[in-house]
Amino acid sequence: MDTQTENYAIKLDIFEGPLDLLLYLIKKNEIDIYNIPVALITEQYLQYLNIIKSLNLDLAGEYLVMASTLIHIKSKMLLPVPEEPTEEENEKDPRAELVKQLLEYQSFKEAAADLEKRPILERDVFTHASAGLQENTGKENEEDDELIEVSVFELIEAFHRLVSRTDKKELLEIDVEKMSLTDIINDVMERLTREKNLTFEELLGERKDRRQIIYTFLAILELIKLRMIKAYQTSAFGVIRIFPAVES
Amino acid sequence: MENIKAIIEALILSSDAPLPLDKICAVLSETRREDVKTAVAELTAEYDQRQSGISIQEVAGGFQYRTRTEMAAWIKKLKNVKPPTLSAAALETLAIVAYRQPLVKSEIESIRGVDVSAPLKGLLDKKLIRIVGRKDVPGKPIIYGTTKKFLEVFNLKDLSELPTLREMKELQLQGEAKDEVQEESREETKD
Amino acid sequence: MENIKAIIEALILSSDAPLPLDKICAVLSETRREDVKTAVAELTAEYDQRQSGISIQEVAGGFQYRTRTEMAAWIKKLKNVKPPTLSAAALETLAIVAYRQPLVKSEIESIRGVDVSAPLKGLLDKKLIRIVGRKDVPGKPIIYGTTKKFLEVFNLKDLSELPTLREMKELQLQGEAKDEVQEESREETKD
Repeated sequence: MDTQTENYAIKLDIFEGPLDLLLYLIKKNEIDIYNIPVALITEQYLQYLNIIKSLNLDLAGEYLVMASTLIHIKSKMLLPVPEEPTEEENEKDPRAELVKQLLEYQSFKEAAADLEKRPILERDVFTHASAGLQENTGKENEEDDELIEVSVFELIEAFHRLVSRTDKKELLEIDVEKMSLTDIINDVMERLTREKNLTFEELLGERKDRRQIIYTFLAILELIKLRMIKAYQTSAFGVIRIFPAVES
Repeated sequence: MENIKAIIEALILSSDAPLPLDKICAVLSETRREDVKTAVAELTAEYDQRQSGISIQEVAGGFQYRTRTEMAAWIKKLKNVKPPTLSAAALETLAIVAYRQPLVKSEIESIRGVDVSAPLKGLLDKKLIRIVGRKDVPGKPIIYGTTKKFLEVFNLKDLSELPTLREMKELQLQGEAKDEVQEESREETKD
Repeated sequence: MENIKAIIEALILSSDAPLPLDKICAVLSETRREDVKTAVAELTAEYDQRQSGISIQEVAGGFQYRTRTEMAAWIKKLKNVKPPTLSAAALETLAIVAYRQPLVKSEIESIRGVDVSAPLKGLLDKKLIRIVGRKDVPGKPIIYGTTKKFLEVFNLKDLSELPTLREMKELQLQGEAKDEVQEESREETKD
């Protein structure tokens, strides 16, 4: 048992998850993937999990989910099949979903292997430009002439870099709501610049859902706080008219 | 014609990224696109013919000087560095993104059957995949796709050069066989 | 001999800096130094003879592929058709404006720690940011925000589509945790 245990421990390292383990068992037993003997495979699968546990290795939750799926399928397979299934009763093979999943995973595993076999830059082919597989170094360059390609990811990476550099924790507190608010702030400022002054009602425009009202209100509060706009009221409960704080 | 070829060689060498035909044509504005195309093809053939150690290869929608694969061992000797490698997890994740893009993390996870945070981050760092947007569903998950660099690294002209997934063919063949043999266990899973 | 030349071509192309003869000899350890020298000379002559747009030139004590001087005008033309890209400084400045807008120059500078006049000007020119107003404080500083074009360039529907730092952090933290254990199947902590 000892040697066997060791074998299993080594094998475990190469599994990429429960699907990978299942594919391995199917291959090892020379089983037709379209006709999996669920009882046998479940038994072997659980054996693996037990060995992993006995070795005190932590087990990813995904492996346990698959175990319960297998047991569920096994129990379903034991139910008697109706003799002449009608069109509606035409029950699917309980294994069908799993087979589909396994085939899909297998095909991507093969695709990954195919990718790996291609002539890979910096491994099989080389070019003069340093277009290789370099990690994102995040190196600082103050010179404006260094040109780089830009994606959203790089944008946030740049910001993240700055945040960690300046150690300003509050900068981290940016979430989706804040960003939507910024959109509305921008919109409000744009329209105020164009129209010179507007009422709250006018700022709201046609679309008047709850979120819109709240956000527009928050935007106005924020802008007043930032001293970018001024709000005037002719009388108590009168119409609030909003002006840009400074003529542009 | 000879001169055009020389210009194209210089343009390709001077370009950091693979140089698209469009850009060559933009520079050689006096020359017909067809002639530019022919010149590039002739050049490529000439490098091949003379068994040069370098060749003009079409990758990521452009042309680039690259060393021939047979030369890899010698270059490794020169550079004395370990070639970049991707883990199996990263490769599988990359393959799924490449074939199924644009897609979100949970879709990758449902195929691989495991969490993919680590490989995703690694692929983003290596700029092989990128964020292409957000899905308009609750939680607004991030949508991923492959980059131009992915094509450059894997020596692909474009995404259509990826071989078709084997699963498709197999499923079809199997489906047909099943129809003939066992009528009852037909799987008509609708997608 | 032919093969040696091909190897030398590949070595020169793949080298980041001009490649010294000594290094070529070190790789081709089976070949006599004299023969290597001859091969390089022959190669150089061949590129010249065929009036290629590129040539092997000896610079800074090594060999390097360079475009011929006559090609300079064409290459300049190519650089001009390049799409606009952003410098690291501009990118950082843009990131700050995008995430913290609306804000004034001094706020950007307090985050970046350096003067941002140049990148700000560049971003305004590229219409990625704009002046949204002036702040009503002494000096009436200009307030900046991003533009519609910014959303277009980065393929965003609106600003809420920008990935949040929290999301990036999560991805990263999970990634790092995984890297430590080096294995997906051990991710879950003991129950």
